[in-house]
Amino acid sequence: MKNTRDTKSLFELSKPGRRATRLPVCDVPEQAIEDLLPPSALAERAPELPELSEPQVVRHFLNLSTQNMSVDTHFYPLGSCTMKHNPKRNERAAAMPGFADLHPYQPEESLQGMLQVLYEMQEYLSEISGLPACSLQPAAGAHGELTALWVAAAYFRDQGTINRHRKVLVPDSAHGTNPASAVMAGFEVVTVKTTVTGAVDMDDFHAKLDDHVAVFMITNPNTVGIFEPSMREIADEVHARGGLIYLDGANMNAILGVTRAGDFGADMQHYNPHKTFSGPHGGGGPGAGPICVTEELRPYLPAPVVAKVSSGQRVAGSSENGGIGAADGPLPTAHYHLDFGSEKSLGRVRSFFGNVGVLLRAYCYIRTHGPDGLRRVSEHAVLNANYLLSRVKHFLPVPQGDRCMHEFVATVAPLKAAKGVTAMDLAKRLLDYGFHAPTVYFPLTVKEAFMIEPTETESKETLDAFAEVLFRVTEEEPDVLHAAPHSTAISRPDEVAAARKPVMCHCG
Amino acid sequence: MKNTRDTKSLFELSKPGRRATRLPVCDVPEQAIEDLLPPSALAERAPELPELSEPQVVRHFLNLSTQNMSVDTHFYPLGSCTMKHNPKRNERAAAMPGFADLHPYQPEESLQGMLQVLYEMQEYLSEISGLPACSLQPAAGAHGELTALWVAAAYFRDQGTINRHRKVLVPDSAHGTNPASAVMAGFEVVTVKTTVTGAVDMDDFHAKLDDHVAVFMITNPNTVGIFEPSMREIADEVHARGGLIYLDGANMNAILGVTRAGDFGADMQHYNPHKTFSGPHGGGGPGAGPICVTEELRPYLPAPVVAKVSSGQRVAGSSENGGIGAADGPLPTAHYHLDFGSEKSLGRVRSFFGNVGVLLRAYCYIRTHGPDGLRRVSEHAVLNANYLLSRVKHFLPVPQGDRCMHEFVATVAPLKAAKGVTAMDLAKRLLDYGFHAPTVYFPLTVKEAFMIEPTETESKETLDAFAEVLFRVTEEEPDVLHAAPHSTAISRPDEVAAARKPVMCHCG
Amino acid sequence: MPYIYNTTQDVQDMLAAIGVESIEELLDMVPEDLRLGRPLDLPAAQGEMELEQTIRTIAGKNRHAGDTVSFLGGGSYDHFIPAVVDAVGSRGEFYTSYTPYQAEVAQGNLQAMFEYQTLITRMTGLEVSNSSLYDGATSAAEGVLMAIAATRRKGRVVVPASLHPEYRQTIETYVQCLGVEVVTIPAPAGVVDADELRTALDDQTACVVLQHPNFFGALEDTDSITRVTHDAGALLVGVFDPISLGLLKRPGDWNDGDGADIAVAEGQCLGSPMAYGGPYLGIMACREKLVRRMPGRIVGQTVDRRGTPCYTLTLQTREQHIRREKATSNVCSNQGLFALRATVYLSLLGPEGLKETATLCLQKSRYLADRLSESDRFELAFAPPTFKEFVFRDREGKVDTLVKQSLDAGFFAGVPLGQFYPDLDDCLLVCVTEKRTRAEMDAFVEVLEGTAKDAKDAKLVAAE
Amino acid sequence: MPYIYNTTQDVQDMLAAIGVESIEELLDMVPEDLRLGRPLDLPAAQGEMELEQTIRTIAGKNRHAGDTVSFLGGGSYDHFIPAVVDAVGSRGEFYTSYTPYQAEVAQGNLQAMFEYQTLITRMTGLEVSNSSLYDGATSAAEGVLMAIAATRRKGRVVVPASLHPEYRQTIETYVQCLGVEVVTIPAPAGVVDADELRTALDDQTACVVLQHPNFFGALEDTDSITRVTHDAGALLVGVFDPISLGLLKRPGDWNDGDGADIAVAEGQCLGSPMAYGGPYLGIMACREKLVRRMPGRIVGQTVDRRGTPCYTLTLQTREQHIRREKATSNVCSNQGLFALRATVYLSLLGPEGLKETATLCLQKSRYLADRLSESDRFELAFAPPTFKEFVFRDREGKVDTLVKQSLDAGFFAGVPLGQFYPDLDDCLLVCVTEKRTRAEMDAFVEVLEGTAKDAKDAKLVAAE
Ligand SMILES: Cc1ncc(COP(=O)(O)O)c(C=O)c1O
Ligand SMILES: Cc1ncc(COP(=O)(O)O)c(C=O)c1O
Repeated sequence: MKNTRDTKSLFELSKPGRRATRLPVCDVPEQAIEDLLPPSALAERAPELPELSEPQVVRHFLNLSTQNMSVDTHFYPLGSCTMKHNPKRNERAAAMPGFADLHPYQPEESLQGMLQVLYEMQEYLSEISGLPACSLQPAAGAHGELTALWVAAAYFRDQGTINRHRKVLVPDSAHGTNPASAVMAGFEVVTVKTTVTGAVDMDDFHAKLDDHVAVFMITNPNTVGIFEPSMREIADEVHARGGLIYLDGANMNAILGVTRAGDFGADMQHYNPHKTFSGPHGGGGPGAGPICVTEELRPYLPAPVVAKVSSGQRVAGSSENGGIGAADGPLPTAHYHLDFGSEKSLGRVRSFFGNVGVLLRAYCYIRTHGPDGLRRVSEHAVLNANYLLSRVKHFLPVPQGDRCMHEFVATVAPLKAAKGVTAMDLAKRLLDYGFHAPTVYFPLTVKEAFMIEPTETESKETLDAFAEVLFRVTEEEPDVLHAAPHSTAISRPDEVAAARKPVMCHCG
Repeated sequence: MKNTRDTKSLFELSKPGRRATRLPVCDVPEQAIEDLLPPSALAERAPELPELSEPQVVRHFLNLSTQNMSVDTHFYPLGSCTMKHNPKRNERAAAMPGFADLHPYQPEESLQGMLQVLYEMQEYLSEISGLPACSLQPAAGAHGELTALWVAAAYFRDQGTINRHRKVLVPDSAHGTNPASAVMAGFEVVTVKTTVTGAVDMDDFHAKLDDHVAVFMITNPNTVGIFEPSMREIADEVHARGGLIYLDGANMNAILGVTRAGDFGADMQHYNPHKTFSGPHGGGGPGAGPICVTEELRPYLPAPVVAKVSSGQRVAGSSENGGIGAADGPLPTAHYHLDFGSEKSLGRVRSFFGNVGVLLRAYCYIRTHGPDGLRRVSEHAVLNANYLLSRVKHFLPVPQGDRCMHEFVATVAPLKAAKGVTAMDLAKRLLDYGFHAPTVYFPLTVKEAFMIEPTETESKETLDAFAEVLFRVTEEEPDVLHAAPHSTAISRPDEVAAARKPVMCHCG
Repeated sequence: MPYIYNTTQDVQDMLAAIGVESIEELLDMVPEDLRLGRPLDLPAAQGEMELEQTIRTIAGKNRHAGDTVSFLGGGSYDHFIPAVVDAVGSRGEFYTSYTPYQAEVAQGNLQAMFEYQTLITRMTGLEVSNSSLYDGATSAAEGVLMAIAATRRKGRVVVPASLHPEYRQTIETYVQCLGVEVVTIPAPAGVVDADELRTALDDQTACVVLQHPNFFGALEDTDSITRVTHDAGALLVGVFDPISLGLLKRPGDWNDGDGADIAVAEGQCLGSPMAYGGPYLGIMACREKLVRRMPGRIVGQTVDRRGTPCYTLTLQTREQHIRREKATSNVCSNQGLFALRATVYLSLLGPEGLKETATLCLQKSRYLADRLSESDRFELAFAPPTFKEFVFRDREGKVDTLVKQSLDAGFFAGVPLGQFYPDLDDCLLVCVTEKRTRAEMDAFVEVLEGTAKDAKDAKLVAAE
Repeated sequence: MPYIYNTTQDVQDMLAAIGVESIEELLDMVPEDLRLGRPLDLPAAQGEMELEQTIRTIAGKNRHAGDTVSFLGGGSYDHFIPAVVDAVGSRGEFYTSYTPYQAEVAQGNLQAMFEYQTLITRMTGLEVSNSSLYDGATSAAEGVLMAIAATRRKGRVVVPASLHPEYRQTIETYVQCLGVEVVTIPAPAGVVDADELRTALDDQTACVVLQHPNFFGALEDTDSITRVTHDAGALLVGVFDPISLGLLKRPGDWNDGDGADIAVAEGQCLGSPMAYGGPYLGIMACREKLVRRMPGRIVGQTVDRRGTPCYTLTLQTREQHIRREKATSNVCSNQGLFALRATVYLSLLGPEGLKETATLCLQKSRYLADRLSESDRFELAFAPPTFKEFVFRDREGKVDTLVKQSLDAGFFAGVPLGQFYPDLDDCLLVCVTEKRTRAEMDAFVEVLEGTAKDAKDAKLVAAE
């Protein structure tokens, strides 16, 4: 039900003198502002915010919202992003005042429930990864990568080998965040080739592996959805050179309870709870990027972590760390506190404790599923992906072969060669049929890549409908496809113009 | 962003074995059902509900929702329905567990906050209406009418004149609920003509007025948005015959703080808090229909009402009425309790106390506005309606003249005569432009009635846009209008077929 | 004014366009002598933050099922509400729209209502459902009015004493002005006796209203009562608990499919909050032949002008906006939002979920009943089997004290029946839903028995 | 499995279509010896009702700003959140969508982000804003990295001690591996001295990071510091409190418009819950000339192929998914939902609402500061004017006891500064937002003074 009047920009809708908010009268004796603040610090006027009424704000944003596709409303097979169902019960939990209204500097005794969740979350993530030490702090997957690389740097520094271990190996099929994180952490990036299945090209690996390797950042299952066949070999060889293995855990949805990073040789991994554990993606974020590492690397984790004290035990040094009351009063019962960790800790990677709201949703998700349920998640994610692959391969080649884990990458290259139809054309045309597009042009190793991740929270009916539409689309006239989408309010924004002379805010 | 797959009916989406809900295992010793219940009472199987997964349910209903226009998203000038903004703060209040999770049979001492709101609400409504006694029980406006007529019947019964006072006078421009309520309350309906301005035709009134009149049900401002010019006269004459005046308060949005039912001669009135006091209309309901009456009629009100006991006072008879503890223990501080009223009370009109959730939202609304704010609501409701009238009258005749209160009724009759274009055609065509249609064909006294109530929570910009579109529409080709709407997924359902062979549930 | 757009400039421009000087001038239509010459006497306006503080403070004076373990039932139930129900129910497009007069821009509501009607017919075993009435009590009363109209019998309506007393009272209010008598059949054993019922039925009896499970939680002899009622040429209005249908026969299936002619229920248990008693959901279904006497909106399926299947309001000629004084009922606004919530709730539960919910209610309430029966002080008031509620008697007759002390200990003990049945003033109606745990019930029993131990003290308190 | 659709039949059909016997066979890709041969050691699954009970019980172990009057600040603030913000933020189409890669089906998100960017440029007085980063601290660190890249100075970064200590620590982490030194300038008077700052700046200093109002709530001498910084050829990264801009000069306007080159902030105060520290909103704006070094997504306005104005992600060549190791930053997922919330919040407040909010914070915090200064026991730690936070000293040095006893009395007293500044271990950082009332402040002062009276008892408790 279109309404284009109320989706004019806020600034066009604004009218001088309109107000949606009424503040209470000041209940303390008011002093002249100029007596309280130096005039030189004062603005002449408040910022030019739009002036609106409350109904106007509601209509504006509600109408905007319906211009989005979303997991709540549409199939959204965006590869590598695990766009699974976002349970409403988790939203309800996160909205409880006992979580939503907690200040990060509350006394620990007033936070025991929160700290319990976080402590248990550390334990759960360690169990799922097989890596015993956990930091919940990183704010997203990329931030987790960066934090883990800082852990590695701290470790090598501590070992005195930081000047030798300068390189980070990154497969060419890896997500862009991997090389970007490596550079931010001060390492040199060395790209390793992968084969058509996305597997590490072992010849190239051997060619690149040397004593300077600090970390091999591997995505497993990799970005084409294949479990790395040489995983063990790679891990052993990197370890033999004194290097570490980092697992990009974005694809954990394929292997929950099936195999664990720690068991296949990784020393560190991050999670994307906003993918694997159903945190909603928020139109871009928030995410979280907790990491797990080996016992050996534990001392280098960022501070603080949550520690548990069994009944009758005193916390060492808690009052130095701002913990209130823990060292006073009667002997405590079992309780939780923030542990600011070792001298070796790499320090802080952000303010406060972490993206707790996302972690809490993930906690609810893990408790909803339990051990069997989590494994079933992976089983059905893999089943759905293979089923869709078995249907798609008949009309779009899937270079990796007949099998995948949680996602697969088809290629539109032959269609492009034959009819000039690109992956982008197909993606845009799918929108007309009420499907969000898969990820396109990633990984870079597959030409005209068309990366499909259905997730376990979709039905066979939806997968069938998607496969049928996709097939129909590949048969359509190229012109129809080049001009797609046809049914949306706008079609193919001119990105070149946008970048050439960028208009990044409303002027006037 | 259309998605027609997930809006198939629930029954088509169902698949045997799917489940969205998992109940806990029973934590008490389980007994065989057959030992607990007689086999003859047991169903062979549970009802055939659809079998769905949670994501499917979410997608289904979210996609359905976007097939509606609503106040949150669209201008909705549905006359007589006061489709004003529904403040989100009121929803937040109603969702508080301290209100949402109250059981109606809780001990009164555990309900003091709830009873306070209801007590104060009685007081507020009495103040706004100028009628000192209030019952919050009725579930909607129509239910309020019925309840008030029962009050009237109880009063006449008590007076011993029930056999004389048999008639209820209802203007022909009144809402259909009025005559329907009168019949349900056992009265005989006599229709009184109204003039082109919706005002009572005083000749006809005098012709119909006799000693058998029990109640005159008047809507004031009336359904064409005119303040009844003979209000005082009508009231006096009906009173002189021993009859009562009932105000249909659906149009209170025009007169808050300006004039009061009790001051212009009404003995009873209902409110529609879902109109006047911003209760959301819920796709059809809920509403509420609290009534206020004169002191004389108080004894007949339905029971219970909320009473306040000042500190140190004992409640008479509260324990008989299920009030817990009030008669025991130390002398109470100021508190509230349910008063089951006089012997003369007409009894119960529903279960429990009333549509409390709606009343609570109305309470928030009244407290948000205060005395000045409520008057301003009416001022701007009247301003907006008159402004729109001043624009519309140039291309659609408004028989009532140049002025109105909160709404006005235009007529499409000349257009119909000239081009065969009906009120329905215009209404349908407006949908294409992103406006909900006004009320059409009501009141019955105006031919091809087009009843527009903008409310105060709309902007001049919206009114201007609406007037422009409406003008443009009146100029369009008749064929375009007959076939409208064009932009919606469906257009002009065949209502005749629907009624001839009604399909009222999904078969198979 | 947070909800008003008009700026000072707007007001000037608009007044100029209208051709008046001031808003006051527009209000001239209200005769001077009828005007209120003073501001309303109401509390001053509050901004959102203040309002929230005010409301939160008031809410804090209540105790509720979230902080007190509730064994209250009697027509309003503390069943679990899945988060998806709230997520759907809080969609602005659903809750800020109104009656779907313009079908083209209301297909969402219309389809949801059509699905609701389908669910209700499947739940009740009857052919037609409307799209909601106010609540259980008014639905029962409207059912009675339908029966009176359909049978053209204006003598009496027969109701067992085991019908919810507030439903009985509501029915009385509805029929009293029509000169119809409400005859109540006692139910001393907690259920009505079919033979006794038979004696009350005459050829001017329009209907019997049978609640099953009844107000005391007990199962009535639906088969015999259906037979007796129909034998007398009266209609049977069945009042059911939707949750019970996970286990029990549907009203339409009573007496081998002879069944209720009209089935009504309180639908609050299907995903709506208790909210101190409203707004709730009046459910009504009936036999096909009665449909043109049915009150309330009905959604039908049809096709549009292009032949596309779609939904619209239908059979509107029953309704007040068309038929005025000849309408089947005066109902206009209904309880659409709660019908929607019920639809979402039942979609989430499915047949298995409903069955499991019903089973948990049954098993748990039986557990508590058994525990209480073990006590010397308490006994079950009635013998017949019960579903999720039961009545127990305090042999010491200290119901008020039990309630008070339970409250102090964190429990809503149950509904004292003396307020409705003077001879049951030593009884409490107790309800156990799937939310209650064994631990809660054990603790509750301890509190009640602890009260027994402190009976002397309690007596002192009561005597004060 | 509530979220999985596949039925037993579906699984069979799908396996058959794939051509395998079982799901296990599909998992064969994982080498046998790497498999986890046991179930994960995690708590058993819980249905929704049980989960909610579990979570509610855990939440009940926390105290929070809803049941305890909070004077905590230090980067996370208890400002009022209007209900409309929640209503918009809980729209599934917003919060369950992702980065707008397909602009045609993401215009809602894109436009909201464009509006957000516009609001941020208007708030900061700088030309460009991105569409969010993780939080205030990482935004500050990213701002430092931008400055290092833009100035090509890799020597040092200079931060006053009055910068939020966690921001300083985060910056240290970010630059340490790059060999850049963080030099901290003491702020013994609660603000940094511009002259002292000048001595720390050399020709390899990339930037100064100035927080204003600073961590202690105090106003810095922005004009002088801007001048000194720019004189040294370094960039100025300004850290601001968005609420303060209702009264204070925008970062871009400092020193007569010379101003900050990069402005960053924690945006939680703009309509997001405190949520124990995250997820929050990293705000970043900069001068036009720095835009190609900016991290994070940026939305631009353009036209589509039919010439319709629309929005799309732009300048993506800065980003990791295009540039990989040459990207300006590794940021991928951002904090879009909180940028949306901030947009709604600011739309509701408007210029007047922001100004009034800021004014209430100022007046009320000053009231509390004045009240505390009257006491013999307490004194304000610093002289410079403050906005909504201030530091007070307990002359008796019993900060832990004050906090504990306040908690017992229903107050979160403030942030003990000893954890960050050992020489301020007798100090508390106190914050007063518009939500606090005079009555709450008066009661709080009484509690603190009551503590003073009971100092002996408190001492005993502490010694135990
Ligand atoms: C394989 C892979 N690695 C890393 C990331 C980065 O995660 P985040 O977006 O949470 O920073 C992504 C996210 O899309 C990813 O797909
Ligand atoms: C004038 C008038 N009277 C009465 C009513 C009935 O109110 P309700 O729908 O709340 O029963 C309405 C509702 O539309 C109305 O407009």
